[in-house]
Amino acid sequence: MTIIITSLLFAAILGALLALIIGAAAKAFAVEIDPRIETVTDMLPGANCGGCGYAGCADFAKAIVGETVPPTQCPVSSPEDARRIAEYLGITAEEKEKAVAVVRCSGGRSTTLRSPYNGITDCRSAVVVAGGAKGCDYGCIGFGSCARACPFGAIEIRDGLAVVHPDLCVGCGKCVDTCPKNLIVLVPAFVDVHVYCNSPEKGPVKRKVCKTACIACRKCVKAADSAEQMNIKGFLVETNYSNPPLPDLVEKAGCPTTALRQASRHAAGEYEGVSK
Amino acid sequence: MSDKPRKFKGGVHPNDSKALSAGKPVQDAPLLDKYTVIIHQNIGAPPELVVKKGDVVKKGDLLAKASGFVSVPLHAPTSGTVSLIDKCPGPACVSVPAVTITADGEDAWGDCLEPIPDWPNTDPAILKQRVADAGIVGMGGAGFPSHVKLSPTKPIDTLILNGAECEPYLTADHRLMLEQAEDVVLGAAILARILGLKTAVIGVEENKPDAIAELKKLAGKYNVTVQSLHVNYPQGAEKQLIYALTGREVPIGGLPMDVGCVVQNVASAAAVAEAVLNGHPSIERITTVTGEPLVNPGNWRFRLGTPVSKAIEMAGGVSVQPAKLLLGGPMMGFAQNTLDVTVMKNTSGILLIPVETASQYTAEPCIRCGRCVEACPMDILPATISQAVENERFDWAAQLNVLACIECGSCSYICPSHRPLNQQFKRAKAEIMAARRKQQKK
Amino acid sequence: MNLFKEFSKGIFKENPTFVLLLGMCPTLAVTNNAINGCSMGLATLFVLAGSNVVISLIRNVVPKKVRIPCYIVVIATFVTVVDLLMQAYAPSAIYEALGIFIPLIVVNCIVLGRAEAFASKNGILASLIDALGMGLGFTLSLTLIGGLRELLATGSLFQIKLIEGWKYSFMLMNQAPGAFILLGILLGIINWNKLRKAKKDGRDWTPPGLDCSQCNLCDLGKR
Amino acid sequence: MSDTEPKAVQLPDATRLVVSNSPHIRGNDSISKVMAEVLIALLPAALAAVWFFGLHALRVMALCTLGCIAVEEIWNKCAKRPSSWKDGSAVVTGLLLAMNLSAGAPWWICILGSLLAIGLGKQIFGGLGYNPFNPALVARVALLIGFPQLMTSWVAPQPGAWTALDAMTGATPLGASGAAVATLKDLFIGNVGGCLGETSALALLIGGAFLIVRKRIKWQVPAAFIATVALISGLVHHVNPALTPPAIYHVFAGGLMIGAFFMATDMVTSPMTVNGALIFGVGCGLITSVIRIWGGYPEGVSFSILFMNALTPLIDRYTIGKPFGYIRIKKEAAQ
Repeated sequence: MTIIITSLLFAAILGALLALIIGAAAKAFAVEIDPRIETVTDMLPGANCGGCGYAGCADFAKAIVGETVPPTQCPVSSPEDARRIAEYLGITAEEKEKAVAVVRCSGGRSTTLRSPYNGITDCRSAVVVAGGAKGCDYGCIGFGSCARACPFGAIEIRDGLAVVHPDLCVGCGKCVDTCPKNLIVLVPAFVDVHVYCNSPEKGPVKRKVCKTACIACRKCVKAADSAEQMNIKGFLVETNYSNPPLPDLVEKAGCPTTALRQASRHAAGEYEGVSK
Repeated sequence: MSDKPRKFKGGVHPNDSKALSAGKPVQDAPLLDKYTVIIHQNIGAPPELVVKKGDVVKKGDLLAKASGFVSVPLHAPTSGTVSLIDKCPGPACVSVPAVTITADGEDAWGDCLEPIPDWPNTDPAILKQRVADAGIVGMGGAGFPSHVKLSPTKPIDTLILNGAECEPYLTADHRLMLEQAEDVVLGAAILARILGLKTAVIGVEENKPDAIAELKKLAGKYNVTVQSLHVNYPQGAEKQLIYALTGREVPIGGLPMDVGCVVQNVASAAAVAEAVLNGHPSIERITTVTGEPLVNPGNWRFRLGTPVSKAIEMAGGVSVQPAKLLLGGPMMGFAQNTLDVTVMKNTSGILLIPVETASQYTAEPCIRCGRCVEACPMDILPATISQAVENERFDWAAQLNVLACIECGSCSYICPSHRPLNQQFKRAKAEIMAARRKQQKK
Repeated sequence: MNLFKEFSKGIFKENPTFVLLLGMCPTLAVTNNAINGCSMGLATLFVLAGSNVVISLIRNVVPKKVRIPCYIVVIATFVTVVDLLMQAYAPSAIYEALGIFIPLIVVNCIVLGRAEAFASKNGILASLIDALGMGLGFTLSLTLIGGLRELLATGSLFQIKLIEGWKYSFMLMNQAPGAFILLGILLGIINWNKLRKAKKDGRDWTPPGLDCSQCNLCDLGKR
Repeated sequence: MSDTEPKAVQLPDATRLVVSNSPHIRGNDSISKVMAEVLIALLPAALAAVWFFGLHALRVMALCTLGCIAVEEIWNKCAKRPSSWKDGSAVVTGLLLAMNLSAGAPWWICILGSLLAIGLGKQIFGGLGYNPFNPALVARVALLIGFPQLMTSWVAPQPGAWTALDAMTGATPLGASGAAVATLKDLFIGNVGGCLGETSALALLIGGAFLIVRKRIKWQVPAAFIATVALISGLVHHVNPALTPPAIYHVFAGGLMIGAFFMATDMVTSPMTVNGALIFGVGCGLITSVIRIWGGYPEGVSFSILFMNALTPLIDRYTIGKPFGYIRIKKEAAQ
C-alpha cells in the first residue's frame, strides 16, 4: 500500500513539475502560426498537383491566407469550393471559369503519313532529332509526354494522338508546358467546339500530309450564327473563345476534313475513320 | 612535327566502308532542269532573299544576301529563272524555305566576283571579305560561316586544315585532296595569309596514304605541313583534331580560338582557293553518294539544290530497299524520310544504309559495362548522364557536363544494350539550354 | 458510428504493420518465432487499449500544446504496467526474448499514432474498439511474420515441430536479414494484390510511401 | 541516263525509310555477346571442377543454371515482363552460383540458391542492370548464413574419379596452419577441397586473362583486389606467422581468384570509372583480409564484394573524372 501511495505521490509531483516546465516553455518559445492556413489546406483538394504554381496545397493555402493569390487560382477546386474558402477568409472571390486543355491536332497515326521512327518514344526527345514519326511538322507527335505529365490521367494516347478527356481534365495546365510543339491550349470548359489543327501551312500542303487538317474552307465560318464565332488566322480557323459557337455548329458546318470537332465526341472516338 | 600518326583519347573504330567509293574519281553531275536551293544553309542567321519569283538569274548571281555577321550569302547554282519560292523538305525532317530555279540549260556565269590572282600581296582584309562574299561555310558538316572563324578575337598561332574525314563511308574529302591537292594547299596558304600566319597544318587520317602523298608533294611549295592521323572516330571532330595535332584542350563551351587555333575543312579551303583565284562563289561541292544498296556508288560534284533522288539516280539507283537515307556520314548524319531533300553546302555525303547494318534502338537496360565511358572522346560519363535524362533530371545531367558532349555518337555506337544515348544527350542539351534561356529572361 | 467497422479496419484496411507501416522496430526485432511475435503483439494491444481509453477520457481536459507529453506519460504508465505484469506472470523465456522491446513500446508509433489520430478525437467506446482492432491487427501481423520465420527457419510453428526429420535449419530466416526479407516480400505481395484489384476496378492506387512509376519491378504502376 | 533505260534505275521507297537519331550504324556488341564471353571465360574453371569433383560438379552446375533460368522466366511471367533468359545473364548467374557451391550440395540447395540469386538478388530490383548486388553472391551469402554447416563442408577432390563423393569438412588452407592442409602446387592446380569454382586458380586465371584481353572486365579490379590481399596478409604473416598463412596461400586459396576475376568485376555492380575500379578493388581486398585474418569466417571474399557493391554508386559519384577541356576552364576562372 505504501508503495502505491509513494509512487502515486511521486508521479503526481513529478507530473506537476514537468507540466510547469512545459507550460513555461510553451509560453517562452511559442511560434505564431496562423490557424487559418491549416483550415484552408483542409478545404483544398489535396491533390498537390502544383497547377496553382505553388509547391503543393499547403503552400498555396499559405499564399491564400497571405492574400497574395485568390483561392480561385486552384485549377482543381470547383467555384463553390473557392467561394467557401473565400467566405471563410472573409475575402471576395472573383469567379474563375473552369478551364480545360485541348490538343489542337487530330492527326492520328493512321491519318498522317510518315516513315517509321526508331528511338526514344518521348515527344521531347523525338522532336530534337527528327520531329517524330508523323508527316506534319506542327502536329501531335503522339509519344505521350503530355499524358505522362498529366496528374489526373485525363490525356489518352489513341492511335498516336493525344486526346483530352474533358470530364477528367481539371485545367491545371501541366501538359501545356510539356508539349514540344505547343499544341495544347487551355480554353473555357463550357466551349465544346474546337478546331483540331495547328498547321499554318497552305491547305494543299497540309492535305498532303494529313487527312484531317483544317484547310480554311470557311464552311464553319459561314455556318456559324454570327460572323465572330470562328476566327480565321491565315490558313487556319480558330474558335473565338470569347464568343464561342454552340455545339451544333459541328453538324451544321459539315467540316469536309473533320478538323472541326466537339471535344466530348472527339474524346469518345466518334470521329475516327470518318474523315474523307 | 614527327611523322608518327597523332591520336586523341577515347573514340571508336567502326568499319569504315570507304572502299565502296574511295576509288571512284569525282564526276561532274549532269546539268538538271531544276534546282531547289534551301535558303538557310549555314549556322547563324538565315540570309535575306534578294530575288523574287520570275527573276532571271545567271550562274553565281546572288540569290540571298548575308543578313548579319554570322550569315553568308547564297548564289545561284546555274542560270535560269526563279520559278518558285516556297517550302521544301529540309535536312532535319522539317520544311524550310527554298528557292527553285528552272535551268535554261546555258549554265552561263553572271557577273562574277573579281579574281585575285595576286593574293600573296593582297590585304588580308580583302581576302577575308572575299571568303564572306563567296558564301563559304564549313563544308565538313556543321556549316559554320568560314569568315567568322577567320575573324578571331584572340591571338591565333595555328591554322589546321581538317582532312581527317573520320566518318565511315565518306570519301568526298579524300577524293578532293587527291584530285585537287593544289587547290587545297593553295586554300590553306590563303587562309594562313588571312590569319597572318606563315604556315598551316593539314591533318589527314593515315587510311588515305595516296592523299597524304599528293599533299606532301605540294606542301613545301606553299609552306604547309601534312600530318598523318591515327584512324579513329571522331578524329575529325574539331576539339579532338586540335588535341591530336597540338596537344591543346579546347575548354568546354569554348572555341578553337581559345587555344590559338583555327580549324577549316579541306573542302572549304578548296572553295576559298576557287573564290580567290577564279572569283567563283560556293555553288557546288563534292559529295559522296554511297551505301551498299546502291548499284554504283561514287563521288560527284553537285550543284547546290540537286535533289537527293537525282543523286541516287546518278548512282544507278538501288538494288534493294535501304533502311535509312542519310545526309552526312553514318555517325552524325541526319536520317531523311523523303527523296526530295536537296544537296546543301555542308552535305558531305548521301548515304543509304542497308537493313542489316542499320542501328535499331531498344530500351534494354544499361548493364553499366562502361564501354561508353571508354569510348567517349570528351571523357564524360554517358551511362550516368543517360540515367539522369531518363529520370528527367536535367540539372544533374548538366552537373555531369552533358553540355561538353559533341554528339559524336561513339557511345551509342559501342553500347551493347543498344541504348539511344546520343538522342538522350541531344534532348538534355536542348532542355538545359531552354531552361537557361528562361532563366535569363527572368 | 459503425463499431464493427472501427474494429475491423485495424485488422485489414488500416493494418498497422502492412498498411500503415508503423511499429517496424518490434516487427523486425522480435518476430523470430510465432510465440514471441504473438506476445509482443498482445503486450502492445494492452498498452494500446489502456492508453486509448485514458487519452479519450482526458482529451477535452488537456491543452492542445502539451498533449503529446501527456500522451507519452499515459502510455509510459501502461508500458510500465505491462512490463511488470509480464515479468511477474509471463514465462521467463518470453520475457527475456522480448527484452528491451517491451519498454520500447512507449515510443511505438502505433500507440502514439492512434492516440493522436483517433483517441484524441473520439469517444471512449470508439477509442477502445479502435485500439482493440489495431492491437489485434498488430498481433496477427506479428504472429504471421513470426510464424513464417519460424516455419522457414526450423520447420516448426509455436515451437511444435511440424515437419519430422527436418535436418537443416535455414538460419537466415531466424536472423535480422530474414525479418527484412520476409517483411519486404509480404508487403510486396499485399501491395501487388491491392494494385491489381485497383486496376481491375479502374481505380488509381499508389502503395503508401511508394511511387510505382519509379519502380521497375512490374508494369502495374506504369500508365 | 534515266531517259534511255527508265526501268534500270530503282529509287528507294521513301515511306519505308526509318527516321532515327545518329549514329546510324552500330558496333556488333550485345548483352548476350558479353554474357557469352563470360561463359567462355568460366569454361576452364567449370572443366577443372568436373575433373576434380566428377559428375557431381556437372549435376550442381546443371541444376543451378536451369534453376536460374526457370526462376527468371517464372518471374517474368508473373510480372508480365518479356522473356529475358536469352540474354544469358541468368545462365551466367546460375553458373557462378554453382561455382560457389560444394559438389556435394543437395538438389534443393541449388534450387533455393537459384531462387535467392535471381529472385532476391536480381529480379526484385527490376532485373538485369538494376540490381545493386551481385546476384550469385547474394545467394551464396544467404545460403552461407542460412546453412552454415552445409555450406562449409567440402568434398575432397578426386581427379578423374567420376562418381565418387567423399565428404570432408571444415579444414581450409586459410586456417593458421594453412601449409599443412594443401601444398602450393595443389592449391594452384585446384586439387583441394572447396567450392566448385574456387579451387583451381590456374583455370580461373586463364578465364580472367581472356576477359581482360577481350576488355570485358577492367583489369584494375582484380589487380587491386589481389594485390591488397597479398600485401596485407603478407605483412601480417611477416609480423605474426601464427596468425595467418603466407600471402601466397591467401592469393591462391579460397574464393579470391573467382571473386576477383568474376564476381567483383560484374559490370552491373562495380564502378564504371577506372579510378573507381581501383578503389573498389582495394576496398574488396581490405575487407577480405580483415575478415580472413581477424574475422569469424575463414573466407571473406563474398562479404567484401557485397559490401563494396553497396558502395559502388558512391564510388562512381566521387570518381567522376574531369571532362576533356575542363582544366582550362578552371584556370581561366581563377585568373
